Amino acid sequence: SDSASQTTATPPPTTAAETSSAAGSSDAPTSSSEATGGSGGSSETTESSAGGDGLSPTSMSDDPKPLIAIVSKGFQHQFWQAVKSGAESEAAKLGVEITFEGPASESEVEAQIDQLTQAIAKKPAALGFAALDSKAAAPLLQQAADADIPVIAFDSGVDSDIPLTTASTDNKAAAAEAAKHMSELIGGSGKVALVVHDQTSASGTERRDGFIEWMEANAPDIELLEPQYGGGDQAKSADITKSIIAANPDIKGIYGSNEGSAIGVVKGVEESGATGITVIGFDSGKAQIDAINSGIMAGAITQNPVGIGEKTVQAAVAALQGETLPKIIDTGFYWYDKTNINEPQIQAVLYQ
Amino acid sequence: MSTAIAPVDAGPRKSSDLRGRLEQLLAFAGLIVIVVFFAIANENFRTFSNITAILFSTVVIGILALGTTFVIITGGIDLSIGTGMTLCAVMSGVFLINWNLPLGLGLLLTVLFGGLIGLVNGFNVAILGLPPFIATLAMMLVAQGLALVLSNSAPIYFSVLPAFSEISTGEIIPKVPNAVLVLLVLAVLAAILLGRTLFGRYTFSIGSNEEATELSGINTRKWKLIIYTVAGLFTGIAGIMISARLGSAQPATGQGYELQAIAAVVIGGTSLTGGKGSIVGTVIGALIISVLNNGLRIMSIPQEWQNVILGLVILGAVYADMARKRTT
Amino acid sequence: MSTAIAPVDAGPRKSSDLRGRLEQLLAFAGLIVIVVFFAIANENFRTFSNITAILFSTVVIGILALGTTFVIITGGIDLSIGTGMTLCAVMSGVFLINWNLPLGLGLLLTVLFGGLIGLVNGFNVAILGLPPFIATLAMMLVAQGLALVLSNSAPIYFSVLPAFSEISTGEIIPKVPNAVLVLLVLAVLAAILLGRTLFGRYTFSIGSNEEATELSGINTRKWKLIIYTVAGLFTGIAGIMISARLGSAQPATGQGYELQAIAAVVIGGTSLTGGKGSIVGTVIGALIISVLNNGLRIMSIPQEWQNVILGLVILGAVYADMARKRTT
Amino acid sequence: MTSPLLQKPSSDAAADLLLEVRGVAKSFPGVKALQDMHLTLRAGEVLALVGENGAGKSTLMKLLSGIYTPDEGEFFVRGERYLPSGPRHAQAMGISIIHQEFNLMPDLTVAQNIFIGREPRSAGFFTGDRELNRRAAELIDRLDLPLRPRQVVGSLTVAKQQMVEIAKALSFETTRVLIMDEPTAALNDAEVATLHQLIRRFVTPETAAIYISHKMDELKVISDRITVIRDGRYIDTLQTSTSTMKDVISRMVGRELTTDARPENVRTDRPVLLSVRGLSTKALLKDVSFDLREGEILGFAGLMGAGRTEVARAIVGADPIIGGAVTLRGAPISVRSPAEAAAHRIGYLSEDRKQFGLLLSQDVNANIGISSLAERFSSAGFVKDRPMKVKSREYVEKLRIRTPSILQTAKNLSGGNQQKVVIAKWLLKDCDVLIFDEPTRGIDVGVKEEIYRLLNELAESGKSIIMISSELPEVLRMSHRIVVMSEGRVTGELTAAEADQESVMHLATLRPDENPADAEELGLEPPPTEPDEVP
Ligand SMILES: Nc1ncnc2c1ncn2[C@@H]1O[C@H](COP(=O)(O)OP(=O)(O)OP(=O)(O)O)[C@@H](O)[C@H]1O
Ligand SMILES: Nc1ncnc2c1ncn2[C@@H]1O[C@H](COP(=O)(O)OP(=O)(O)OP(=O)(O)O)[C@@H](O)[C@H]1O
Ligand SMILES: [Mg+2]
Ligand SMILES: [Mg+2]
Repeated sequence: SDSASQTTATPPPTTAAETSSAAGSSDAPTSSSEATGGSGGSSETTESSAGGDGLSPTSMSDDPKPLIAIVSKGFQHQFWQAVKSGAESEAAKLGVEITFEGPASESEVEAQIDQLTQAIAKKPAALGFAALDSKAAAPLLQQAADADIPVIAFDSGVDSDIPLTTASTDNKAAAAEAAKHMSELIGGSGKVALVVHDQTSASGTERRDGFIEWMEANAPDIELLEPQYGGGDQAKSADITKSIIAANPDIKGIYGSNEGSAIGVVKGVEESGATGITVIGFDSGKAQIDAINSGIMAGAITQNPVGIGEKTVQAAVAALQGETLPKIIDTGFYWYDKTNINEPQIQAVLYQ
Repeated sequence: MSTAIAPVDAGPRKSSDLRGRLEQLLAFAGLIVIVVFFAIANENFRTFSNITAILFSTVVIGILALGTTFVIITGGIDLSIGTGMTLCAVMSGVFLINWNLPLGLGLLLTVLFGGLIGLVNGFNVAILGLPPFIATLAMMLVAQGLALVLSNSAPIYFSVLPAFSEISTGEIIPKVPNAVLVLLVLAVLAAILLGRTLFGRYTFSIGSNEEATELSGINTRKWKLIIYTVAGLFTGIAGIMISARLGSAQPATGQGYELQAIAAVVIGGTSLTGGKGSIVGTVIGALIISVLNNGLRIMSIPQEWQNVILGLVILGAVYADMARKRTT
Repeated sequence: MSTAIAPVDAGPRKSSDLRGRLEQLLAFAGLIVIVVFFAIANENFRTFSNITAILFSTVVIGILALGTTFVIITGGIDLSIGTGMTLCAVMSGVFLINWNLPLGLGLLLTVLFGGLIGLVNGFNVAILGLPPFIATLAMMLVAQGLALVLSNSAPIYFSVLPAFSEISTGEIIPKVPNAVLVLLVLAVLAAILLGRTLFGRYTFSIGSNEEATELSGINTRKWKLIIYTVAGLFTGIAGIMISARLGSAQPATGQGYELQAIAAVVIGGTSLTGGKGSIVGTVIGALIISVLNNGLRIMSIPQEWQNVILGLVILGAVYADMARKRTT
Repeated sequence: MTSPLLQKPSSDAAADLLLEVRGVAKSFPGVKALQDMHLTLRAGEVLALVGENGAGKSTLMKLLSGIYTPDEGEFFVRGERYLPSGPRHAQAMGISIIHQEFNLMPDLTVAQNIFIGREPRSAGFFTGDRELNRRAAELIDRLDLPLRPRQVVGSLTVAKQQMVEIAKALSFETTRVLIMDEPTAALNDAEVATLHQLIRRFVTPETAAIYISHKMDELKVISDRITVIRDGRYIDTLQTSTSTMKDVISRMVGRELTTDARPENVRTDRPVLLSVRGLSTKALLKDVSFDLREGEILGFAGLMGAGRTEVARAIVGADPIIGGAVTLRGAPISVRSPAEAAAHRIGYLSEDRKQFGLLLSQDVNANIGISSLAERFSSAGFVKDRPMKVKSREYVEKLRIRTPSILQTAKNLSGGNQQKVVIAKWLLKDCDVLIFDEPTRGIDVGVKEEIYRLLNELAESGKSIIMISSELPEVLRMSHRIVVMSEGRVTGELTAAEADQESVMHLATLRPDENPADAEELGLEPPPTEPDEVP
C-alpha cells in the first residue's frame, strides 16, 4: 500500500510530549530527537485540549453537523484507510461530519487537485488536506482561506502559511531509524537493498533518502544497492526482491519502504528460499505483524495513521471553536519488533 | 411525397442536414440528463464556480482525447499519450527552467517535442508497419522512463515563472480559467481539421478502408505519419497545460490518462474499428466523465461507490445513445 | 489418380503442419535471443531458481492473458480483467474466510464468480451490443469499486488456511512452485480449447467476419457470451492465484494488469482486429515481458532506464518477428 | 391488377410450386427497395431474376433468407406459409443462398468455411479436422473446383472465393432451392461453364434454382424462365425459349438500347504513352512487355489467375516488382506506390471493390471524391465541399447510381451501384492512363452501355485505357488491341481486326510447358489434367 509522507517544506520533526510518552520503549522515536530543535514541546497539550472539550454536543444539536472535508494522498491503501478510520471515530466523538477522499496513487497530483476543488465547492466548515504537491494546491488553499475555511494539513506539511497546523511525522527521520536498526542487525557491513514504493512522491523519496543518508553517514561498510521501485504492489515487489537475491546471493538485508513493499520483500525472500536475510519494513498491517512474529521480518517502523486522522479532526474542530493551534502536531513514529510488538502503546498505533 | 421534383433535391438535403444537427444535439442527451440530475440533486453543483471547475478538470484529458480522436478514426490507438504528456511536461521544465529559454520559445519547443513523439509513433506504425497498440505501448514505456531520467525523478517547479502558470490558471475572461479557453480553441481547431480539411478526409478514409485509400492514389503512409504527429502535438499542449496548472512538471504522473482519454473518445461515439467519429462527440465524452466525477464527489458519495456508479452510468449513457440511434 | 489421393492429401498437410510448427518455433526467436543475451551477460540469470522465479512471476499475467486471447481473437477487448481479478481475489476471501466455506467449494465459487463477471461483459457486448471497450471499461470501474466495498477496503488474510497458499507456493514437483504448473495446465487447456474445439473455431470465425458467421447459421451472440464468460473464468483463476501467492486478498491492486495482459497477447502475434492469434504466442508474449523485467533487474539497470529498454526491446522483438514473417 | 399468382394455388399447382413470393414490400430509409413483388419458382426449373442495379434483387434474396423482414406480403414454400427467422431457418426449409456479397471468414480455411456450423465433431465438442478436410476434399473433387481444403480463404482471389461460396451452398444435402445472387460476376467463361454444369446437375424434378445475373448471354444458356423486375416492382415473367434478349432488356430498362459498334481502326499512328518491358514479380509475372498508345483502349484477356490483375498492381506500385522497366512518354519512371502512380496520372480501378475499392462506411460523395480531392476540390488544405458535391451529383446522374442522396453510406447501395461509385471516382480524377480491372462487374446492361460510351469518349479525348475483363465479348467489343496472358506471361497480342473468341482463347490457354512449378504455386492442377474444353 501507499503511505504516509511529507512535502517540500518539511517542518522539523518534533518530539512531542505525546510521542515520547506513548512510546515508552527505548526504541521509540530516538533519531528524531537529534533533528528536532524543540519547536513544539507545547503542541500536544494545546491540541488535545482543543479537541477534547471544545464542542459540547448540545451546542451543535440544532444546526446540521459541520462538515469537515478531508482530502488525503490516497484512499484505497491500508495506511490511508487507517487515517480515515481515526478521522471517522474522532468525528463521531466530536459530533461533526466528515468526507474522506484521495487519489488512487500518490503520483496523481492533478486528480488530487480536482478532489480538493470539489471539496471546497461543497462549502465545508473546515478542510483537512495532505498535499501531494503543495505548490500545485496553493491557489486552491488561497481560495479556501478567502472563503474563511480553516485548513488543517496532515501527513506532510503544506508549503504555505494557510494551514493552521500540520499533523504529521518525519519520514526521513523514521527511515533513518530503520537504517540504524538494519545496520545494527547485520553487524554494520554487507550488501543492503531497498525496495521502495515510489520514486517521485515525497513519502517514497524521503523514506529512501532518509535510509540512504543515514547509512552513508554512519555505516561505511554497508554497500547499498541501487534502489528498486515496485509501486507498492506486493507481487511486483516480491518479483523485484527475487531478482535482487538472484543477482546478489550474498545480500544481507532488504528494506521495504511501505506496507506493500515490505510484504513483497517478505514474500520474495520466502519464495526464493533464501535464509539469513534481514528484512526491515515500514507501516503495519496484519501480514507485517505476522512476519515479525514469525521472525521473517526483523522489525518495522510504523507511524501512527489512526492518530493522524484523529488529530486532524480534533484540530479542525478546535479551529472552528476559534482556538489557536500549534504550528505542528507531531504524531510520531515507532520501531517495533518481536520484543515490543505486544506492548499496548505499540499495539495502539498498529493497524491490522 | 410526390409534391414536386424541384424541392426533392433541396428538400432532403436540408432536412438531412437538420436531422444531422439535431442528432448532434441529441447526442448531448446523455450528458444533459446527467447534468440536470446533479443540478437538481445538489445545489453546490450548479454554481458558476463549480461549472468552471468541471470544465477546468476536463482540460487535460480533453486535449489528449482531441488528438487521439484522429488516431482512433484511422483505426489505430495511441497508448503513449499519457506518459508522453508527462514527458512533454518535463521537457517544458527542461526548456524553461533548466535551460532558461524564453517562454514563447520554450512552449513552442515543448509542443514540437510532443510532435516528435507522435512522429516516432507514426514512423513505427506507418513505415515499419508495427501494430499501433505495440508501437505506442513501447512509446508509453519509453516516455515514462525518459520523464524520470530527464527530471532526475523530481518535480521541476515553475515558481520563478509565474507567467507560465497564467497559461492555465490566468483569467483573460474573468472567472474563466484560460485553460478552458485553450480547450475550447483546440476543440474548434480539431473540429475544423477533421471536418473541413484534406487531412480530416483522409483520416476518415484510411480508417474506413486503408487499402482502398492507398489504391485511390493517396499516400496513406505519409498521412498516417502526419496523423500521429498531430496527435503528438496535442500531447505536447496537454503537457504544457498540466504543468502550468500544477506549477510543476510531475515526472511520475500520466499513466492512466491514456485510458481516460480513449474512453472519452469512445464514449463520444468514435469507433475503435475506425472510419467513424467526431470532435463534438469526443468533447461530450470527456465532459460526461468529468461531470460524473465532479457530481459524485459533490454529493459526497463514498469513494468506493463512486467508481461503481461511474461504470454503471457510462454503460447506461452509451446504451441509451445507441438505442436512440437505432430508433431514428 | 485415386491411389495417389492419399499421399497427395497427406503430403501438403504434413509439410504445412511442419512449417507451421517451425514458424511457431521461430516465434520463440525473439524470446530466445533475449534469454541468451541475459544468460551470457549475467551468470545469476541462468540459475535454476531464477528461471523458476521468472516463470512464477509470469503466472498471474499469463493466466489473464490466456483468457483474454479468446476475446481479442473475436476482435473484442477486455479491460476488466485486472480489477475483475482483484474482485475475484476478494470474493475468494469472502467465501473462504468470512463465510468459512470448504476450500474446494470456495475455489469453485470464486472461479464461477469470475465467470459471472465475464457473463455480464458478454451480455453487454453480445446482447446489448455495446462496444467491448466501453462494456469492459465500465466493468473495470465497477469491479474496482466492489472489491473495496466487499472487503471494507481492507485486505482479507488467509493465514488460517495454509492449504490455500499451497495452491500457489506449494511444490508438488520439488523446486517448482505449483503456480507454474497451474499456468502450464491452463495454457495446454486453452490451446486445446482454441485449436481443437468448436468453441475455438467459432472464436476465430467471429473475429474473422462476424456477419458472415451469423449468416452461416451460427448463433454468434451465444458464442460471444460464452467467450467472454470463459475469459471471466480465467480471471477468477487469476484472482485465486494472486491471493494464494500473497496469502491475502488485496482489494486495491489489479489496475494496470489488464494492459500488461493485453500487451502479452499482442506481442504474441494476436491481432487486435481479430481473426488471428494463438495460445503459444500469448505464452511467449507473457514470457518476453517477464524475462525482460527480470533480466534488467538482475543486471541492476537503474529502474528509470528499465522501462525505456523494455519499450525498445518490445519494439525490436515485434519488428523482427514481423520482418521474419514477411520474408518467409 | 389481379395477377394469376395471387389466386390460391390449386393443390396440383402447389405440388409444382417450390417457392412463391406474394405482394412483398420492403423499404429502407429514403428507398423503397421492393413494392408488391411477386415470384414463383417451380420444381425442376432454373428461374432467372433480372433487373437493373438497385432494382431490388438482392433485397428479395435477403428477405427470403430472413436477414431482413418484409414490411408487407408473404412467402410460401411448397404451399406452406414461410416466415424466415434467419439463415438457419432458411436452410432448414431447404433454401440455400449464395449472397452477392461474400459471406466468408477470410482467416479460416476453405474446408472450415464450407462446413462452418456443421463441423464434424468428435466427443461432442472437439472438431474432427481430419474428417472435415476429407469431406471438403471430396466435395471439391466432386464439384471439380481448383481449391484445396487447407488453403486460407483470405489468400484466394475473388474468383476462388466465389467458388468456395458455391461449394458451401452445394454442400447441403437437403437443399431444394438454390439461390445464387450474381454467382458469375467474378468468373470467366470457362468457370461459368463449369458452374452451369453444376447447376444442371443440381436441378432435378424435386429441386429448383433462382439465378440472378447481369450477363444476358448466360440467361439463354441456363434459365427456363426469366422474371424481370424494375424499380422494386414485378414486371413480367418470360419463357426463355420463346423470348429474345431484346425483350428482356426492354422490360428491364423500360426502353430500347442501342449498341455502338466495336472499334475497327488500330491506332498505330498515335505515339506510345506507356511502355512496359520485362515486368516480373516474385509471385507470378515473367517478362511481361507491351505498349499502350495515346487514345487507345488496350484489352487484357486471359483465364483466372493469368496475372492480369498482377500486371496492373505492379504498374501502379501496389505490389513490388523484381524486374522490368516502365516508361511514360519515353521517360523511365519508377513507381513504388499507388500515390506515385497517381502523381504520374496513372489510375487503377481494382477488381475487388469491397476490399480495394470502396470506403464502405463513408458516403457516396466521399467515395467519388477521394482520388481527386487534393488536386480538384481543395485549396490550402481545405476541402471545397460545394463543387465536390456538384460533381458527385453529376456522376450519380450520369451513371444512374440509384441512391436517395449523395450522402447515403456506400454500404447501403446495391452491389452494382457500388461498382458505379468506384468507376465514378476514377472518371472524375483526370488520369492519362486508366487501368480498369473488371470495370463492369455486376453492372446492368443499360449502364454497361453508358460506361462503354464514357470509355470511348475518354479514348477519343486522348486518354489511354487498359481494360482487364473476363467477359470476352466485352474485351472484343471495346479494345483497339488485345493482350492475352497465360500463367504470368504475355502469350500474344491481337488487333481488333484479328481478334475473335477462338484466337483469344487459344492464346489464353497456351501453357508455357517448361515450368509446371509455376502452376503448382498457383494452386492449379498441373497442365495435363485440365483439357482445353472451351474452344
Ligand atoms: N441496408 C440498406 N439500407 C438502405 N438501402 C438499402 C439497403 N439495402 C439495399 N438498399 C437499397 O435498396 C435498393 C435495392 O437494392 P438491391 O441490393 O436489392 O439491388 P439489386 O437489384 O440487387 O442491385 P444490383 O444488381 O446492383 O446488385 C437499392 O436502392 C439499395 O440502395
Ligand atoms: N492459389 C493462390 N493462392 C494465393 N494467391 C493466388 C493464388 N492464385 C492466384 N493468386 C494470386 O492471384 C494473382 C494472380 O491472379 P490475377 O488475379 O493477377 O489474375 P487475373 O488474370 O487478373 O485473374 P482474375 O480473373 O482472377 O482476376 C496473383 O497475385 C497471385 O499471387
Ligand atoms: Mg444485388
Ligand atoms: Mg484479375
